[in-house]
Amino acid sequence: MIIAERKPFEEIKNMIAGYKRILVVGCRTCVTICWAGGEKEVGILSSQLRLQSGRNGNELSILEATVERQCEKEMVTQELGDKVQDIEAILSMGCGVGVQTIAEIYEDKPVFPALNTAFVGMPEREGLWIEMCAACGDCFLDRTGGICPVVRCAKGLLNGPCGGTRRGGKCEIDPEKDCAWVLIYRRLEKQGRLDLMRKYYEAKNYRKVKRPGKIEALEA
Amino acid sequence: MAKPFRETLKKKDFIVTAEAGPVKGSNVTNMVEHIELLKDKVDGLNVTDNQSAVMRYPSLGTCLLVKEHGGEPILQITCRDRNRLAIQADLLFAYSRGIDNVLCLTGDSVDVGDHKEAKPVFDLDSVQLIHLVHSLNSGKDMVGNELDGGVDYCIGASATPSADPIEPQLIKFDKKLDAGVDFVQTQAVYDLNELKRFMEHTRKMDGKVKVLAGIVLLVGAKMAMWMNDNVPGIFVPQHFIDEMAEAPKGKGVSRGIEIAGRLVRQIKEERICDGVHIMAIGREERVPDILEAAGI
Amino acid sequence: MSMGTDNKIIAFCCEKSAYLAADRAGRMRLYYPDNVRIIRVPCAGRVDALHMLRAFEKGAAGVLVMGCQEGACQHLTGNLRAKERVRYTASLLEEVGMDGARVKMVNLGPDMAQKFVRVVKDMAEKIKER
Amino acid sequence: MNKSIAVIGGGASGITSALELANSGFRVYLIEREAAIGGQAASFCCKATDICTKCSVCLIPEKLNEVAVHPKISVLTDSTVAGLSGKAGDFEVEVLRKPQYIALERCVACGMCAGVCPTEPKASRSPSPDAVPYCYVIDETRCLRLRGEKCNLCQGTCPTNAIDFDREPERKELSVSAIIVATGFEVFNAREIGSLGYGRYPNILTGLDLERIFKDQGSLKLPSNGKEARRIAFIQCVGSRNEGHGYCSQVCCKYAMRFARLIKYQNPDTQVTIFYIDLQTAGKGFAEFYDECRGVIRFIRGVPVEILETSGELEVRFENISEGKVERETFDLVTLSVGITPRKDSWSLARVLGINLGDHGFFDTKEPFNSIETNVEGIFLAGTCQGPKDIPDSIAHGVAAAEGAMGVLEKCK
Amino acid sequence: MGIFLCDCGGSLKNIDFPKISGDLEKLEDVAFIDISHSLCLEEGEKAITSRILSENINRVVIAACSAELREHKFVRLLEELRFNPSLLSLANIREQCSWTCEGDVTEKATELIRMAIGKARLLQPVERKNVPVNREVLVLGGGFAGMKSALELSRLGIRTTIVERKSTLGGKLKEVEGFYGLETSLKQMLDSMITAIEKDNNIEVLTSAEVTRVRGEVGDFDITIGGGRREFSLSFGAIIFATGYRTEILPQDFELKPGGNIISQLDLVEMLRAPEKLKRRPETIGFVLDVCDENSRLPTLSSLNNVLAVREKLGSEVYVFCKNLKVDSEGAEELYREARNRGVVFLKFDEPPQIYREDGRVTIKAKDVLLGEEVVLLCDLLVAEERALPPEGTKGLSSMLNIGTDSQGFYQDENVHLYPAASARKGVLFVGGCRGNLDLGRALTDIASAVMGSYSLLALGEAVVEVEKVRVDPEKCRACLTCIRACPHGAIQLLRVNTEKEVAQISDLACDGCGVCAAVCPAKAINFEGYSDEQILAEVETIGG
Repeated sequence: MIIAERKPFEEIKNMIAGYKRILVVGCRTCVTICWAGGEKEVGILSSQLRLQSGRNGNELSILEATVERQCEKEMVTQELGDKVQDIEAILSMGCGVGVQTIAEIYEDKPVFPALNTAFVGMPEREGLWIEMCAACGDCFLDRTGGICPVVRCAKGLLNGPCGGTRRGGKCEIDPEKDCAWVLIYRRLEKQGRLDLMRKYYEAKNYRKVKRPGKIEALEA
Repeated sequence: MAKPFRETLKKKDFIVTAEAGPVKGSNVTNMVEHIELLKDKVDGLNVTDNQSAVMRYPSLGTCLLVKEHGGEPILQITCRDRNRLAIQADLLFAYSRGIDNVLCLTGDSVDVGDHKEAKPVFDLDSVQLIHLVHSLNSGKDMVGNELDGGVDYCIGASATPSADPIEPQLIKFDKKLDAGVDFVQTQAVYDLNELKRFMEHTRKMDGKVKVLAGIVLLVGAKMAMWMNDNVPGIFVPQHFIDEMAEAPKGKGVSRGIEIAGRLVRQIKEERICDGVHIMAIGREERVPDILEAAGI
Repeated sequence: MSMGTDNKIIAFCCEKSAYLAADRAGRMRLYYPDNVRIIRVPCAGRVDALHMLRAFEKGAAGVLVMGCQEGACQHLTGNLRAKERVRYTASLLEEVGMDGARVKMVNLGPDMAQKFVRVVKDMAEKIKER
Repeated sequence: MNKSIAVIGGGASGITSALELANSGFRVYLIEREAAIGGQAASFCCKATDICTKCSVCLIPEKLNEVAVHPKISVLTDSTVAGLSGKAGDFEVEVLRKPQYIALERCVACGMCAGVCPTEPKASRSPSPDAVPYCYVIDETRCLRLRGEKCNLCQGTCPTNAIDFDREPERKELSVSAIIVATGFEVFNAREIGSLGYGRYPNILTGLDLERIFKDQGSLKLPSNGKEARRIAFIQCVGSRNEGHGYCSQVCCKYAMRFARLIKYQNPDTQVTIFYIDLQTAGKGFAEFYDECRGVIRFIRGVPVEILETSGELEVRFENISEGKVERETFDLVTLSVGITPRKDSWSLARVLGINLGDHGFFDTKEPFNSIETNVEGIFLAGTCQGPKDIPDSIAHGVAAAEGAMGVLEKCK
Repeated sequence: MGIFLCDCGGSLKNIDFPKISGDLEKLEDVAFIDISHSLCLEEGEKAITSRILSENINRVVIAACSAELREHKFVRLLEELRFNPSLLSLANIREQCSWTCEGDVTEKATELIRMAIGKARLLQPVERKNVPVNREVLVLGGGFAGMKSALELSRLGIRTTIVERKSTLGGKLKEVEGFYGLETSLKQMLDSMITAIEKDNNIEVLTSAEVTRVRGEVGDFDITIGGGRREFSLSFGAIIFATGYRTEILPQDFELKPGGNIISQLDLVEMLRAPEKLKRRPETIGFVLDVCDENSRLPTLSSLNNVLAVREKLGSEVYVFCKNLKVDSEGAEELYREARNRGVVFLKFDEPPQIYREDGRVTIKAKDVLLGEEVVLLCDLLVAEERALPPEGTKGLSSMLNIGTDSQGFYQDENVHLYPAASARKGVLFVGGCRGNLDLGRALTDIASAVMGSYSLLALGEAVVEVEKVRVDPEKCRACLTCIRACPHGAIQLLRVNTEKEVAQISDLACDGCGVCAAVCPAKAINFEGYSDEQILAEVETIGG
């Protein structure tokens, strides 16, 4: 799932400076689940904007909306409908995809991102998400006991840990974080599949992640 | 005129290399002094590549200086700052200028350095890097294109005997050996039993690969503790920290030299491994004193 | 913003503690400023950042979230969640250049009429400074 | 069969028993001596800082309000048990009720009667803020009318015609199948130990005084001059573990430590000392609180022998056991941690009901490890009338008694 | 909408009621405004009744005294009138308005009533109905507490199933074994309990079995029980934990390993049973208490009992080392006094004593605060305090049910609202040792509480619930699990609706109505009728006038 977090208010404020009528659009999918851009967050940001505008006199008119999936043109057009008519600017609380989808639909309107899209991750507990997948386009997990070194190793190494591993198997850059390769070692050891770790793996093929990525299903 | 390091590895029974840390800036006077001072006292000058991810005068440039002043340079290359194209290009250039020793490293993460905002490259890892050098040695680039004029590098790799847990490290180390290296340079060791245990592991190479134990000069208890917390892969045991702490004011460095000397001497006498690599970070001028203290 | 409301205090009161403390204050005839508006909630944990922000939008000058003491919440952590949300809301207010101290979490027992009154008076004083 | 039960005493355990039974479908008569239910616990205060210290006082009002409106509970205030006949499953309880000059079911506590009452202080007393039922009461000793004079100002002004001076004492016959006795305790009268100076010096208080003070004022000042108390001492085991009362009251250490902590919290530069014999710190979650207390409170193992007031200060002479010598120390305020004693009138109720009193004067049970069944089948004990208990234990005991009583009913089926 | 104002017998002089009704009459959705003197009395109720019956209104606003004081009364009245009480909105204009200020508070009162009106407009009817509950109770643990619970429930006509890990009932009988004096009588008691249970056809016993999975909610727990090879699941209305506790003499408490002449109360009782078997009569015996933790009521009680037995049977010299003698349980002080009269010496320490072995004897060294000097006792036997520990499997079960444990790892969070026997999850109860309540007297009251707790919950075979008072909108729910993780009462589960979509679902019976879920939901998919966002905001927004 895509994990994002809201930008600092200051940044948002500066983006929309000068615009009077603003539509704040949330998304009911990933960013709702990671508490960044769901209906509730839309309410909070809008409320902040109104408070702020109320203070320095310039009356903003804020419209709130939350669409099913900001990354689907049909859904956006259908759910926003004519809300957008006399809007000067759109503040998207979707992920980067959502922002661009909306921008593409309403070419004549400035669309601003209210979130920083961070990574693909999973919840560790209530309110804490960690990155799990780099979308590298060349999945490696079969060889590493289901622990991704590409994202969970700070250097994305494929042939084992770097010499920087801290005592106790912690990561060079963060004493809190486990060294992914130590985790991989322990899991493969438990499964009796350490031979997988002893194999040599060639340098990653970055053609697989040619930007912009493009996938076309063979059959429909 | 220094002997080719490759020869030294074959012939000499106790090899000593020293680390030359490039300057942050373009003023190379000091470096040149160090080179002059050390070039004949050690078998190779090992030049770091933006050590600890701190931007400096390039390893390659420094190696050229070493060469110019008649020393034997060992080029360190990390995977942190260059992708596979840049690395190959650099290797071709270096070789064309008579630099034929390379130490293949992963490289410290940018997060520990002075350009934390930089994009970490790590297009390759150290094992892949060794394979790459081999393919260059065989006259082909990484994807198999013929080279007009190949290279013939003496290849080194690193190891971390004091890692905990050690097993994953050894697995990776074996991959480096399988890839084929001529010498191994360890991360700083202070606990010689750890080193011995590590050497057990390297037995199977029956001497084909020379192992140089890394010796980092301690200059104070604080520095020791700082390294434990901040320098990846280094662990200074408490008793050395205490020993440093007991040193009278201003005598820290000489106490460090003493300790380093002791370590080197013991390694030599007990033939624990084939040599040492001395890292006198920022105190290159004291390397001779260490050797003296070690009786070399 | 509508007129005449810029000195109101909204007090979200847990019906298990603060609401009773307020009743008790009345019964003891402990007088306090009459610009307080008590909103009864089943637990301080029900109160959401949005509710507090909206109160300020509507011109409230102060918001109190009043719940049971830590460890005495019938729903175990409702009051602790409230505490966190109040802190969060304060930061949201600071972001828009308002004084975070205008929203406050208060823990009190059902019989703490005096504390209820003191807290309300303090907030009333606080909002005079603007 | 008769599915009703009489609970004598509307304190912590009494109301608990009543609620448990009523919620299980029984009709309950709650017989309360006073004009309001709640007993001692209702007059205690919450001792929490910002953090709950588990005194459990807050549980009482909740239950009281529940009792007050419960359709299956009839609350008889101002009532006492005068007689009993019959046997388990079929008791006849005779209840005497004081005249209700102000009818509970009519009084809305508007306070207009007090407004017009000519006496000072008013004969028509306003209820305590926590009273349940929340109604005004007429004090016979003050009311002109009841003292034979001509006055019916209140009667005239009462908007709901709740007041009627012609009301007589009532006599009720309740037929119930079981009885739960929950008449509670009396606080030890500190005056009995003259050397501790209670009653003589204004700045010597009891734990009970403290409860009331915190409940009404929310904080503690010197009774003598209303100034801050800088040095406060608590003296444990006053009226417990001595010749007259050979038992531990079980509550004093805990309430003393809670008060001490609360005082420190409200006023960190106050110095608080607790004199003790053995601190009773067992019980769920109390160990942590004890640790916390040790950080901020001075504990001295020793029993004060005498307290004297000299120039407004209280000089405590105590045997410091740890140091093994008699010492003197002065304080601004001393609290006597008085214990739990059986009610003086227990014996009369015991006689009416035919149940036994134990060695210490609490009601007795028929066998060890059964703290609820009395020698009379169908009569059960709940709470502190059976022996010292803190609030949680009293509540639990109230449930236990209810559960026992229900057993009888099942049997009588 | 109908509005009733009460001036409390005309005593609320600082509120101008005519003015208020004047202001409010203007509101288009107000059908009428009545001013009464005493809504809480019969006449008041009559007035309300006649109005509601005559007028065609669908919302009621009552402005009177504290909701805490009268809400139930009005709710009951409306129920009698077949008027859904969830459509009632109250304004507290007495305790929280008129009585809080000497001066005129008409404006405040008006606003309070406006708030109530604003809320009333949005109120929706909540239906109450009976849902069936399973009357059977699962009792975990066949020790004293478990058996007692089962018997009591059976006595009240509730069927139970006892699940015991061991192959027999009776548990470790710790409560019994530690007490020399009472051992026999309690032993008999336990035996009679076991026979009673065997006879009782309200009680099913599963030995050598344990719970491997718990699903469902109060009224319908779906429990998987495993034992040996077989595994099967049963349904229960409630669960009573009576899993007891472990005791252990921990080396770290006594600096050296138990065994030899460092023994437990249990070992001592064995000796006392058969003194003649002793090779040599111990001259001096030392007891050490209060070194493990503060919760030393049980060891204290058993020590006090056993020192008396020792004096009587062996006549040895007895020394009891303790920090604070725990006499706060019934009969303890008496035992203490008797022990002293029988010549038992009690020594009190502030710092735990040092203990070491010396040529076959044990030396206890402690600074005695009573004498103020160091005492060194050479004794033949040291009766060591055993540390009480949570029963095996506590972690597993508590996480399986997501119920809390206390700082010592015993069941039940430290929260007065749960004492004595409840957990945050309705229908899950704890008795005795497993919640850290170690002395028998108090364990018995736990049992009664748990029995009553489950009885009043299940006895009728059905329970009244407010249907979907707190409701998840399946359309809006993203199944993000936030509410499920946040619910303090474990009342929310993920449910598969129409086969493909999963959404959170709140159990009406298990829900305790705190509204935490509604507050945390990032999709605003949870509606708490009576305290919904719209309703709370309606009150908030009223202050804008």
